[in-house]
Amino acid sequence: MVSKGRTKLNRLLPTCLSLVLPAVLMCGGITMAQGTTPDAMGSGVPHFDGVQKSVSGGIVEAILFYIFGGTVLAAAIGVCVSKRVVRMATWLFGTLGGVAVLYFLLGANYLGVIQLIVYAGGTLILLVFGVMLTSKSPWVRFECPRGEMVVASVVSILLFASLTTVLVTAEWPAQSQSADGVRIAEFGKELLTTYLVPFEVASVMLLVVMIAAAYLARQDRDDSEGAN
Amino acid sequence: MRPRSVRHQPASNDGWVDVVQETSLLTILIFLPALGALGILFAPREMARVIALLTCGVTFVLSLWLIPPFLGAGDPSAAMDIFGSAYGDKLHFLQRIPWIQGERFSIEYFVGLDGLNMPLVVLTTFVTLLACVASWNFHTWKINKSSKAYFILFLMLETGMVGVFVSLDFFLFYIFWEMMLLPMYFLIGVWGGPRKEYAAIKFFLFTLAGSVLMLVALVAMFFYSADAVAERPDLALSYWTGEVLTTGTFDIIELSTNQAIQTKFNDGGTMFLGLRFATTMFMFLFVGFAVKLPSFPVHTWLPDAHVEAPTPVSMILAGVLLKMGGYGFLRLCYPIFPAGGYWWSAFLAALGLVSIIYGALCAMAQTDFKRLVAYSSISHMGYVLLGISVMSQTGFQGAMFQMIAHGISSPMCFFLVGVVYERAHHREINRFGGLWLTMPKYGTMATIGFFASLGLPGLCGFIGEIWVLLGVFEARDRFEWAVPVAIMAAAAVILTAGYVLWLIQRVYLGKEKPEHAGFPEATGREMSILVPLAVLCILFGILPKHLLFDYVNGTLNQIVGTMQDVLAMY
Amino acid sequence: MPLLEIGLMHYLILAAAVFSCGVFVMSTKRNAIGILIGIELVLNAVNINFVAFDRYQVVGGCDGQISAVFVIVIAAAEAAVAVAICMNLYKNLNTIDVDRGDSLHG
Amino acid sequence: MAEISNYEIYLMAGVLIPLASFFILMLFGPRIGKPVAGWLTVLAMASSCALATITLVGWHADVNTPPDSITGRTVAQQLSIDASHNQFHWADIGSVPIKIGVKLDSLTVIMFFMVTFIATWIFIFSVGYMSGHSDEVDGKSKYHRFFCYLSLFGFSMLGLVISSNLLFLFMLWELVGLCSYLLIGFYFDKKFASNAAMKAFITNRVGDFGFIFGLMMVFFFLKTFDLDQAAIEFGRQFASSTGVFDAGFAINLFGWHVSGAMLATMMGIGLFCGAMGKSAQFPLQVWLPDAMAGPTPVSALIHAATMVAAGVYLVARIFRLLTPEAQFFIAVIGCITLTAMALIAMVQTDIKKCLAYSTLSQLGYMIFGMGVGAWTAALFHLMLHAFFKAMLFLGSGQVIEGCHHEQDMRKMGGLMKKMPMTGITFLVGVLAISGFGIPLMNVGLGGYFSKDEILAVAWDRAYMWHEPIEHHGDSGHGDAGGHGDSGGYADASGHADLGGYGEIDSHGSVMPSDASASSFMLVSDQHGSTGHDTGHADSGHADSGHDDSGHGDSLHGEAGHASGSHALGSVESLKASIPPLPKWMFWLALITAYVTPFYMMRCWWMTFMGKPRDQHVYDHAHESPLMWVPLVALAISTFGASYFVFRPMIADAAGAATDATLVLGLDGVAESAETASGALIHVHEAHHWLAYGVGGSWVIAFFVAFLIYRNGLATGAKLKAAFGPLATLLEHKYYFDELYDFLLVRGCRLAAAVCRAFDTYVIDLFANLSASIVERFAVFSGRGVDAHVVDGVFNGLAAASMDVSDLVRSPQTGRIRNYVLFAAAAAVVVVMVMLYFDGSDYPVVRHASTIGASSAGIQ
Repeated sequence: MVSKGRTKLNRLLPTCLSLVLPAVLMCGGITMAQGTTPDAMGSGVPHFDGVQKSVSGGIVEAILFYIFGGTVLAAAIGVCVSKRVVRMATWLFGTLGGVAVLYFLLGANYLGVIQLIVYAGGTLILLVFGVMLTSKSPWVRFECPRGEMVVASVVSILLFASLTTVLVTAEWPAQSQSADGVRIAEFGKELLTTYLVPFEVASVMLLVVMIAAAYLARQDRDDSEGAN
Repeated sequence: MRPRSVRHQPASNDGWVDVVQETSLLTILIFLPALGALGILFAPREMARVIALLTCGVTFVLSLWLIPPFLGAGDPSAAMDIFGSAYGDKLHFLQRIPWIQGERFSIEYFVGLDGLNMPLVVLTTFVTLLACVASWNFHTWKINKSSKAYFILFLMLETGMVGVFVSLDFFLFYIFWEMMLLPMYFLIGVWGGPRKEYAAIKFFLFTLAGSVLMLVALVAMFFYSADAVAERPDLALSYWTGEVLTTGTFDIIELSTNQAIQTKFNDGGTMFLGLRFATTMFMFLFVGFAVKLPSFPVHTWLPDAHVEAPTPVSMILAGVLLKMGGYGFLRLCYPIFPAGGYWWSAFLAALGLVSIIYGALCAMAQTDFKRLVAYSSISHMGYVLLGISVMSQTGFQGAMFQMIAHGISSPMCFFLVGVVYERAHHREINRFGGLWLTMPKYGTMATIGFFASLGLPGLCGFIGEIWVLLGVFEARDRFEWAVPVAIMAAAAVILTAGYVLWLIQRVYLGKEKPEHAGFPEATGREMSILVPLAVLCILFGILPKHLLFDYVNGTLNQIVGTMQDVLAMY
Repeated sequence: MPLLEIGLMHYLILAAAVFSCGVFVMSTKRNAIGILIGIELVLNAVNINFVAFDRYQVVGGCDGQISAVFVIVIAAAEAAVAVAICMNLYKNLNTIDVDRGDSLHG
Repeated sequence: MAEISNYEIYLMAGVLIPLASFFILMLFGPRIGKPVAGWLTVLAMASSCALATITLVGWHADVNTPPDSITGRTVAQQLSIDASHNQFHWADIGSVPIKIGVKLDSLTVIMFFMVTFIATWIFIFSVGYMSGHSDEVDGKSKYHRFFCYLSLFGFSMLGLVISSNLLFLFMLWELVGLCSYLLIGFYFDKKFASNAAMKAFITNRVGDFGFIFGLMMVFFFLKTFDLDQAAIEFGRQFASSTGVFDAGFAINLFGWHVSGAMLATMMGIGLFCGAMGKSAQFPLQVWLPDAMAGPTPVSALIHAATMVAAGVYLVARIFRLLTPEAQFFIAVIGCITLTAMALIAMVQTDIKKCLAYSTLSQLGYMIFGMGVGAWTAALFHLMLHAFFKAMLFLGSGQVIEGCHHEQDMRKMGGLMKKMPMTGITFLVGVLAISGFGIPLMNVGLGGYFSKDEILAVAWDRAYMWHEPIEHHGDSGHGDAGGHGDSGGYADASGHADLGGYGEIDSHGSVMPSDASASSFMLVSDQHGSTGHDTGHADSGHADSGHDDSGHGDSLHGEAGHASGSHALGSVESLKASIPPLPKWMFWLALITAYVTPFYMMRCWWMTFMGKPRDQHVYDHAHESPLMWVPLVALAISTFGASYFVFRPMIADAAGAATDATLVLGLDGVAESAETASGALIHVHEAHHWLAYGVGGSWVIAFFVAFLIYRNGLATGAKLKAAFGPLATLLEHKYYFDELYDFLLVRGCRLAAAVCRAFDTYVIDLFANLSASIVERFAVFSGRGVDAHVVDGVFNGLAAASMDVSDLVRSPQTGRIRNYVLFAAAAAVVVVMVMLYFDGSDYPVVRHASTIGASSAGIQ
């Protein structure tokens, strides 16, 4: 990968993003509209029968899967090959979006939404902020030794290969699918009954993290002079 | 909603055992010292020893409450019930709380008391209290850094020791076992003598090496016990909840009384890495306990640890820690793997015999006062091993008594050494002499202590020895080697008398040395440690039944009974 | 593995690929934030697996999705802390090169 | 529990009062102060003595009551049986309960009285003795400590006497040894005293090793430590052809197969080893002469009168557990001791050492008597010896004290003028030990009777043994006494036990009451061995016993009869299989009877008569009333003992035998024993020539001693020179000290050094090996290990872990990404390995299918 190709890629990136993002949103909208049934509408909770149908043999789902799966993979590889942090972050955004669409495809609508909001909206922004705050320039790059690059790629490929082998050779039981997609209401109920404790723990943890992050990131501690 | 999958049948409410709680006295006993340690952490430095002493005192007084339920055990009908198959009703101070529960395993916080551990717990709290009094002059020690840390570790050690003795869940036992190592390591390594680091690391590595094998046994026993129950579903009725056991267990009582598990463990066909399961596991456990005992080939940590350790730590080391080895044999090795014990019996007896004679001879050759006492400990604990090895009730009784007796006499001896060391700042036996003239009261106490250690009849050391010898001789019906071994062990009484009397002669008798003439008589604090120990030495010597045998006989009886049953099968 | 009938396997292989990419990123980037991005990739791969299993291999309820939610939560929290750590690293070493932060190496 | 009789209370109180005194002195000794502490001890012992006297008198009366018509027992018998029920459950061995209690019988009562009586006088002497001594012991007062030990000794010795349990007896036995140790080493700032104390204790410990061995055997075979029950059980086992003592039973002992009968013998010998230690018999005699390092009252009380006699007492108590072979062994040991030690005594110049060797010799006599079956005679000698030897020692103490701590007789002489009371009482003692008496008139001091009896029995064993039992009935036979003894012998080893056996059989099981009913068995032994005293009366016993069991018309039923005859049959065959006593043993004992008066007279003459050889010593000599009053008291009691106290007591013992045989239902014995109680005097009539021989010995020996020492030491020295090497041998006590020092002390020290070296160097070798292995590792990682790691394998291990960690840490770059890579690579490797080995059966798959199955099932 020479520098010329990289510059080209750099230019392409915003274009790609501008294409991908509306597509993601659109697909999400489509699936939502498809899956909504009258009674579910009545109760105000979306219900996804359509997904069910497409899974059972829909070529539509296949096409959507390949498109967005491809997006995810491509973006992930983009992350791998990028040298600069900002680009990596951008590619990551693509991956996250694609995964969100996959969630929709799988009937996990709530998760899809969360994925977009939390990841794409929150985490990624955070990362970008992190990049900006910690770099003398956002385009800073640290080259990894070439040897390590080679080793890492070999290991990664091998890892992928072995995982795939395992997945393929495993005797999976007959696929059984949930009779219907999980309603968000059910999901919520489950979250607040069975998983109440983890839920609360998670919330406490977030609080702790908030404080911790603030503490860690605060400017000029009193003893920082002494420490340094 | 769909029902959540439940792996074990029939369904129960999240675990196999209910919380059983007779009383939490044992738990209090375990964690009170830890609480005291916490208190010391936040207290000013001068208060550390006060808090430690209070904690030890309260723990000791509380531990006395453990005795009353055993008082009725003297009559034979009652004694038979303790630690039986219906042990659930007969163990005292039971507390059983599910602790770490998984789908396939259950680790419980399971503590309880029977005749085997009750005397040892009381001994532990007692010796710790005395050792705490012995630490009272901490500020005058050569190394007196950080009294807070010292007393915190001291109390943590007590927690660990009591925990080891009362846990009836093997996993819990193992945790306490390891937990007690660390404070000991630091107590020797920080506050010890000139070669403290060496001694501490030696102690630590020896013990750790032993416990690694114990860990293997722990895991193996867990999985094999699961298989056992699966193979014999008709016997799988759990004593406790009426449920079917389909998993392994860490419950020591279950392991040693469940017939299916016993059958599986001791069967000649059960293999572990191509070796017979019972013999292998027995040896794994044995090594761990033999290091603690300590038995002949793995004893070399003891003299070093003792010589370097400060006096109170030596007292605890000799008085309590060594007993854990013997306790482990009686609690784990023999009840669970009687076939293993039978297979190894000649070997163990040989080890015991060698320990007795070898320890005595080594003691005879020492010129360091404390080292001599340490080697005498090896010799005395050899009797424990020898008594246990013949697997008879008399032998077990003797071993048990020997442990308690040694738990009284050896702290006394070590403290006697400590007293003189504080004054002379050396321990060369040949440089002493005539101390009895210098310090008459102390000399009298020393005579009692060392004669108890010698095994003089009428003092505590005798009963254990003679019981062991009788037990070994009696085992002649079962073991060809019993009689010669008993005779040789009996001959060791001469050696014991030899080194003890020679010691007394060199240190206490003879002309008063001018450099020791100014030594002050034993202080009130020192006498307050020596006198109770001396009184106990005498009392245990003349009332063995009422002070010990009444409590332990029932339990030992049961252990021997189950052992015989299993051995009869194979 | 039928190409047009999308099943569990498709998602799993996709996730494996993303996972491998994540590992690659983590093991090649010297930038702390880059490593963080790798972690996000790995977590996403895991999440895909969770949701896919929830869909195709019904074990009960919506456990898979809920696990995924928690993973997202953790990921967010981790990102926050990690970024804060990166900033600290930057403040202390004046760089974000993780190779410089090796003073604890064995 | 039967009602506790007064006697038991008296005896127990008599034991506990000294203990109380011990505690008082131990706690408040220094505050009580100098004279009071001593007198307190005296008071305690005197009250014990008073109790003992009451018991003795009462018991004497009870023994002589007519038997109860219902139970057929006298009051004393009944009390004794009751006493054996009042036992305290002391411990359990395995599941066998060990009970301790008071053994209430004539022997106990007599011994108890003897000990308290002598102890009281010696304590009084001690008060006088210590008042002169305590100050020079050291600056700090040890006065109270001395009396403290004496009290403890009183307690343990008395406890030993009344104990009914062998194990408990052993405990007190050791406690007595401890007191001995403490008192020998009382002047412990002197090296020789502490050495002597240690020597005494360790030598005793060697004996105790045998004792413990015996205890183990007793427990293994008899399953009890109770003296009576053990005897019953022993008799049963011994009589039974299937018992453990049968030839069919064998034990592999160090590769040597020991038959059951042999084991029974070994049991007896083992127990006797304890007695050998305490009574300082032949191979273990070395400690007693050295024990004279202790204060003189201690020598008198412990090392002459009571403790050393405890060995003989023990043999008397375990007599029923001794097989003929064991008795033979005992006889041999006793014979060697009595001769060898008497010879040494001839050359001693230290007054206390001389007396010590005399004590050894006399103890040898007692043991010899026990061994040949002269049970009563040996005990009689024990009692008498206790009195006069205590007196002699006190006399020597008086001399030593008077002569300014001079113990060498060569520097004394002519002291009679300065200390007449001492001289006279000493002479009484000399006469008593020499067997002073006039033959055929039954006039004499104690030794005359007791020693003669022992010799008579020995002669019987040596010359009359193979006469058939039936002949015993012939009272006209001149040697009936001797036969009687052989009957007694048989009785002791087998016959008495037969009684126990019959008892058990007839009642079906060993009920406690039955077992203790046989507690009179011992007394039955007394009777048996008293038999020789009573001549034909005793042979009547043997015959009637035989008849009784033969006809089965006694209180026992058929079962008793059957077993009885069986047992008796085995006794007969036993007797037939035992060789008689070798004749040399009898002759040695007889010759020694001539040696004893010689050295005693030599001792007295050198000390009290002739001209003063050291003017300084002579000038200093004096005596004080506090010290000679006890001497006189004991001297009088030596006379009194001979004529008025011990004779009736022996009669009591014989009378008690009547009781015992009644319990056993042996009517004939009862009749014969009744005659026995009045017929003691006849013993010497049955031994005309022996009476001349022994009775005349003192005349000749005294005369010889007078000839040699009348003109000072010159003649003695010449004689010694004439004997040359023999004298040297005797002066060096046969080189036993040197031998033991070389073999045992050096041997032990060598073994100890070897062990220590093993601990330090062999384990070091192991450590060195490990260390060198570790070094190879170290080279690999580029770091050298200290090449001189020699102190333990675990040093090496620690170093090894360091090096290994160096090796391991090289990948630990501290770079996160590398770690990730390692983890991933490891995962790949794991998966690949699993795939390689078994693609279809790795757990991932199995697990997945399990999940599927269970979920399918639920659906």
